[in-house]
Amino acid sequence: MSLPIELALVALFVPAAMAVLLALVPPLRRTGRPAAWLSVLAATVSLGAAVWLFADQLAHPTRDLLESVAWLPHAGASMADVGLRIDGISVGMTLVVTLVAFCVQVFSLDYMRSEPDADLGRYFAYHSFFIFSMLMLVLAPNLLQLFFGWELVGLTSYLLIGFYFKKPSAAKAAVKAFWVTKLADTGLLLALLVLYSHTGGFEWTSHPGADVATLVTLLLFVAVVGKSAQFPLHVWLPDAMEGPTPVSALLHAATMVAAGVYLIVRTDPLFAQAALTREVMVYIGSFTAIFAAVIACVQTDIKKVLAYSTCSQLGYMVAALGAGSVMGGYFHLTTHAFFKALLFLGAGSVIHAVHSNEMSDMGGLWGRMKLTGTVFLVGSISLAGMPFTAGFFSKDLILESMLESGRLLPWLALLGAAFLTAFYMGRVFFLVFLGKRSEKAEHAHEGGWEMRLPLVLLAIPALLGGYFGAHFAGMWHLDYEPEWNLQAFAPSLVPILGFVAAWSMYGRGEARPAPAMLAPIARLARSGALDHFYEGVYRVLGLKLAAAVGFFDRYIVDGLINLAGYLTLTGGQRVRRLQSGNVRDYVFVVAFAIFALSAFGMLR
Amino acid sequence: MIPHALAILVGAPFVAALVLLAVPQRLRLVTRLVSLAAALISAGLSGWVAATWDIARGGFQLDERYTVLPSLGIEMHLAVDGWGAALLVLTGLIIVAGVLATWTQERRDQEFYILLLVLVSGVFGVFVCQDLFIFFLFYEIAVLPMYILIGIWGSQGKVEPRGPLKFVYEYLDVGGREYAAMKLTLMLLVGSAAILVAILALYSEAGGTTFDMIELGRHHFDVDTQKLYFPIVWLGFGALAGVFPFHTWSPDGHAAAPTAVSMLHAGVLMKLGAFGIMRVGMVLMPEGAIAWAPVVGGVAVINIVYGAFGAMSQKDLKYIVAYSSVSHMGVVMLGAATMTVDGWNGAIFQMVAHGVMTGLFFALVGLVYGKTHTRWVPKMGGFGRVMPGIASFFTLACLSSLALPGTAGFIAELLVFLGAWQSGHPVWAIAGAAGAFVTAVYVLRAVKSIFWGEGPSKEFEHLGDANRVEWGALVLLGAAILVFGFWPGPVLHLIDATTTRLVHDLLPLTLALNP
Amino acid sequence: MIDRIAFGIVAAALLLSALRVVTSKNLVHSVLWLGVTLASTAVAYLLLSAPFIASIQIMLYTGGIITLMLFGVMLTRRGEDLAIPNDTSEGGRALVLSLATFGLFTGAVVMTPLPLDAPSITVDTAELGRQILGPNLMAFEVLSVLLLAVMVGAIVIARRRDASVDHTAPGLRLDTDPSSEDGSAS
Amino acid sequence: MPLAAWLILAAGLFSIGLYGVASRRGAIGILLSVELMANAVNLIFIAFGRYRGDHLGQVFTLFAVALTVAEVAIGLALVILLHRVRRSDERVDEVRELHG
Repeated sequence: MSLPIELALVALFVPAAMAVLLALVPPLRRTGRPAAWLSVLAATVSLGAAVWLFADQLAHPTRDLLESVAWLPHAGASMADVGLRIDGISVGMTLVVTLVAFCVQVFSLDYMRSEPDADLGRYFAYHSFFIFSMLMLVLAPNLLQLFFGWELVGLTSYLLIGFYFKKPSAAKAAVKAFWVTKLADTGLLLALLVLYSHTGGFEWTSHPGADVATLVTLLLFVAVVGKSAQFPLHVWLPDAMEGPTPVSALLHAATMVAAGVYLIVRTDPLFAQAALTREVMVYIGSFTAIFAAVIACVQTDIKKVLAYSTCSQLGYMVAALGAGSVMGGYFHLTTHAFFKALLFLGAGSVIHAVHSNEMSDMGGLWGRMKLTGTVFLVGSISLAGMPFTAGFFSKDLILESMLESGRLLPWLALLGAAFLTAFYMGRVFFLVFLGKRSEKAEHAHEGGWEMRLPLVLLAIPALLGGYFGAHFAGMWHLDYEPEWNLQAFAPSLVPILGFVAAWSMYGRGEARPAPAMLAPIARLARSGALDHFYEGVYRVLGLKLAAAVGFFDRYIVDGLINLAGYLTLTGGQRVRRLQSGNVRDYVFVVAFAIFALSAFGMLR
Repeated sequence: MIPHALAILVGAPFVAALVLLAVPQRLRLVTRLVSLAAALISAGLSGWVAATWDIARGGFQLDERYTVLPSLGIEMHLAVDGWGAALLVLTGLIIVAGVLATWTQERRDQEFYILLLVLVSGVFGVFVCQDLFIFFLFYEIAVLPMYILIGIWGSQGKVEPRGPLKFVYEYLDVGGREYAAMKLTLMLLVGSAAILVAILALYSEAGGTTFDMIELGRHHFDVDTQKLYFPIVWLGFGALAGVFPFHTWSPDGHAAAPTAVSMLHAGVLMKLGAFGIMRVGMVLMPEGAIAWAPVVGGVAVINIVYGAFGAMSQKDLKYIVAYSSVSHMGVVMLGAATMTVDGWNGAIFQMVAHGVMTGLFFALVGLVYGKTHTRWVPKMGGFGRVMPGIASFFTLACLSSLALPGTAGFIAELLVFLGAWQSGHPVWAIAGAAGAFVTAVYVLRAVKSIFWGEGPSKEFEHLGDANRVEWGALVLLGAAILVFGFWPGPVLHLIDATTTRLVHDLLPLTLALNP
Repeated sequence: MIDRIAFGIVAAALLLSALRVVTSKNLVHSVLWLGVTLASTAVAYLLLSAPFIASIQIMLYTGGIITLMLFGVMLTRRGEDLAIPNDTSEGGRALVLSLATFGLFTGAVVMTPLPLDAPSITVDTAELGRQILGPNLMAFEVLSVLLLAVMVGAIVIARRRDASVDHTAPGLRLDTDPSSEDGSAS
Repeated sequence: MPLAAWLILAAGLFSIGLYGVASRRGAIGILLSVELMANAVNLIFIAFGRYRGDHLGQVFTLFAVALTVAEVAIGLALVILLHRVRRSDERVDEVRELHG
């Protein structure tokens, strides 16, 4: 076993062991903070191993290791293995996951301080389990194991959204998230079936032919739409904000929702064979990007803004991958993980200070929380794609590739989304940190070092991550030649315009009504038409149909069975009159029977 | 090598039942310890059988023969193949957990354990017996004690008369425990009658010299005979396997039955039906099975989807779990109908997976009912606060039910759906996957309304978690779900060794019929 | 010719006395008429060259059974008078049945070719004994066991029982304790 | 003498007995009628034996007579028991505990 494999195993199984330990030893779990520190320790070890692995991979950029053991027997052999695939793509994602997870866990130490001890232990056990699940997905050597991890992260998402399970809204959101993603995951399951039937394996490097590849990738994409919250299955993500804010940062911004994009990157050999799927991806992605960005502009809950923003950015990635720019999609995934986690943690810091999600309860926090304000600004400009931040490089690459592929309409949509991104991030920043302090914000103050350290740690890659594009590309074996010409810089004006627009409207930190142009969209967004639609489908196709089936089974199918019993009993009631109890009647019956039988025998 | 291992395995519970007859009623602990000891002996031997079963050699192992009626060719021929070994492990797990889960049963406990042990003896017998006649005998021993178990220890319910057949419901006491016991027994016995006809037909077709299934397997039955008797075997055993529309005993029966009985019945007994269809129907009459496979598979798909919607419509916790069993037994039957390696592996593995899962479900439902004295879901809520352990295990069982990777249910459903797709029926696989989604909808809804949310209401505030003995049952079954889910290899290798050989024999027939 | 006259007399005696057995209004008369029938049968046996059986018939039936019957009749009556009612009902139904049966048998006899004359044989009662104790010994022994069983059985049935013993059979009763485990499902 | 004559005589006797069994209301009356029927059967045995020319018919009859005696004994025992239990006329059509 070589060093990278060992490192990956450490990164994978130390958190897993910690999760098992916390799950199996309730007294330890109920200690609360010691359990939390153990979990953080495991995350630290995992991060250390990931960093080492990353450095090692940088030193050997062409290395592509596969180590697996037989898992699922079939006809004496193995139909699927479990193992580790260690190449540039998985190693990069491993680092992202462990780094963000580490930051979030450290942040949670302070953020979740007021939770009861038993709940705190549970929280960190889930977190440790999440690292394991996510790395299962990332390091998977085949689609089956990827699916395994995919569902496990879905499970942790469900458990963490429902962490405050006593709150009905949280319980509802958790179940909704699970239902929607599970529905989409059916696509992934079917993709596995198709792939196995045609290639006899679960490898994404196989060549099953264009038609099959299209079918498989379309099914895979259905799962991506669910997991990465693309239109029209994005409805669960805003509700998922019911979970604790660090959870939103880790799962519902940086890593888990990006798993869909990672899946496309990972299975690019299959997607490369399916032009149709890529076309679909371009349009769904770019539509989601602008659609979610518009809705983000009218949200008043800071986490909801960020949630829609996540949808929008994931739309960028999907569109980029559809346009064939793996580098654009994956690069943006990486930078987005950092700045969006940063933004969520920053928002968490603010929420922790003012005990409210509503932006109207904030305002003027700059004076009280300078560090948070600074890093939030860094995150905002990076997300908006202001020149020379991390987001700029990746977003620019996406726009460029879209233009190069000659799809003007999606390009315009993405450009518009870029403008809106800058606008709503500017709006959030101005409303939260500038202007008049609200009552709740009066006593706001920075959190402990556990909260400040992760913010600083994430701000660095959020600001500077873009300069390492070439290194990443080398590791990923992808082309990356940023063109530093005027055409490339033109789109970078857009976010600046967005910020200016936001400044002009919200510069004094006053919550003005959204521009009239956006009013109908705002109404639409608030009315939750799509939610109502799904709810209607659930009511009719789910509950009504179920009630009909229940009635049918109870009173028709079972009714026929009972009817048989009924007829037997009532028939018996009638037939029993023949049994008069009178001996002579029996004599008659016997004698007549003998007579009839003899007569029959004689006449025959 | 343990001499007479299989005979001891089958006989231990029966002997323990006889011993219990001699134990005074008031020695409650002794009663329980004797039952537990017998369960542990059988479970231990099951584990030993599975561990020492030679995968490379395959076939039937640990042959034991005891003469019964040589003139009719009946002998007690015990042997295990991979399928039997896997299912023995399941039965061992369930009976140990079942005894633990009913540790606090008070009313007429001795008779209860006696019947339970006799029943388990029958179940073990079915899985290891290779003589068709004795097989049937064990099958009946496993089925019949259920009548008394439900009739005496069952719980009452009432179904409101409605619908076009309202007069029937007004006449019968639908939902009562005697009704449930009677319905279950009658429906299963009608099935048994059909099975007996088919068994005797096979016996005489093969020359009337032997009931040995291995011998009968070598005889090639006439294709028309197979086409005639396969559906009889299918429906006969299918009644126990919950095949639509003969599944209606299952919700009422499982709802009325006491905890351990539900666990055994849904966990193991329903598998006897599916096992019988595969062992007697598909292995002995392969051509008949291939001819009927589209029907069997189609009905199985109905089972999956229909059962899932049926479960969704219920508000009584036990009915939810019972309907989910109907749905999951559909997965078993779907796997069987595919007649492929993956499908059959999946079918047997689903028997194990569903057995453990539903055993856990019924144990938990029993615990919740024992504390709250209600099974009515709308009355519950927020129980996660007062019984976190039960909530965790319930969630685990639900996850296995919706086939989440990492649980045993996933492996089984994946294999079954793979088999369905390979057998040229993608629609089955799609419908099955849809059924799995509907399962996700209703189980998570149940978790949410029982354990999550505000509450619990005042009357349930003082309730506690499971006690130490009950934890034993929960941990045993929960661990099995996870172990089988994360590392299916050991069990699946056993199953696969037998399946591979059987399907290999089947292949020329499949090719001949569907070129 | 003598044969036929003898047969005619025996047949008439048999049928007439049998008719009186089933129609007589007094039970005691019925029993006595049965005695006549049985005696007539014995004569018929004599005509059929079976003197041993005839003697058995006289001794067992006309002697034994009739006595037994009379005892039975008397035992079940207070016994003030001997006019014990022995009524009939549904005579029409019975008549139809009986005539139909007679017709059936007669038809069968007529349709079957039967010997017209009996072969001449020597009456040999010793041979009869050898037959019974030789080839049919097993049946004979079984019969003796049966008779023993009947004797015991008749005594047991007719014996006067101790009235204090409750003879209602204890069947399997399912315990339906209403206080336990009522499902709240409705 | 043709065999048929004996057989028809026996048939008549049997039919009369059957009439009695079917029409009598008292248990002893029925018992008497059964005796008639048994007697008819015995007659047939003897007649057939005679025309066969061996002793088998007589052997059979002997056994049949013994069985009839047994039957009468049991029958009478039942009648006496019935009388004792019901304390009334032993009309068999009033005894209908076994009716459905």
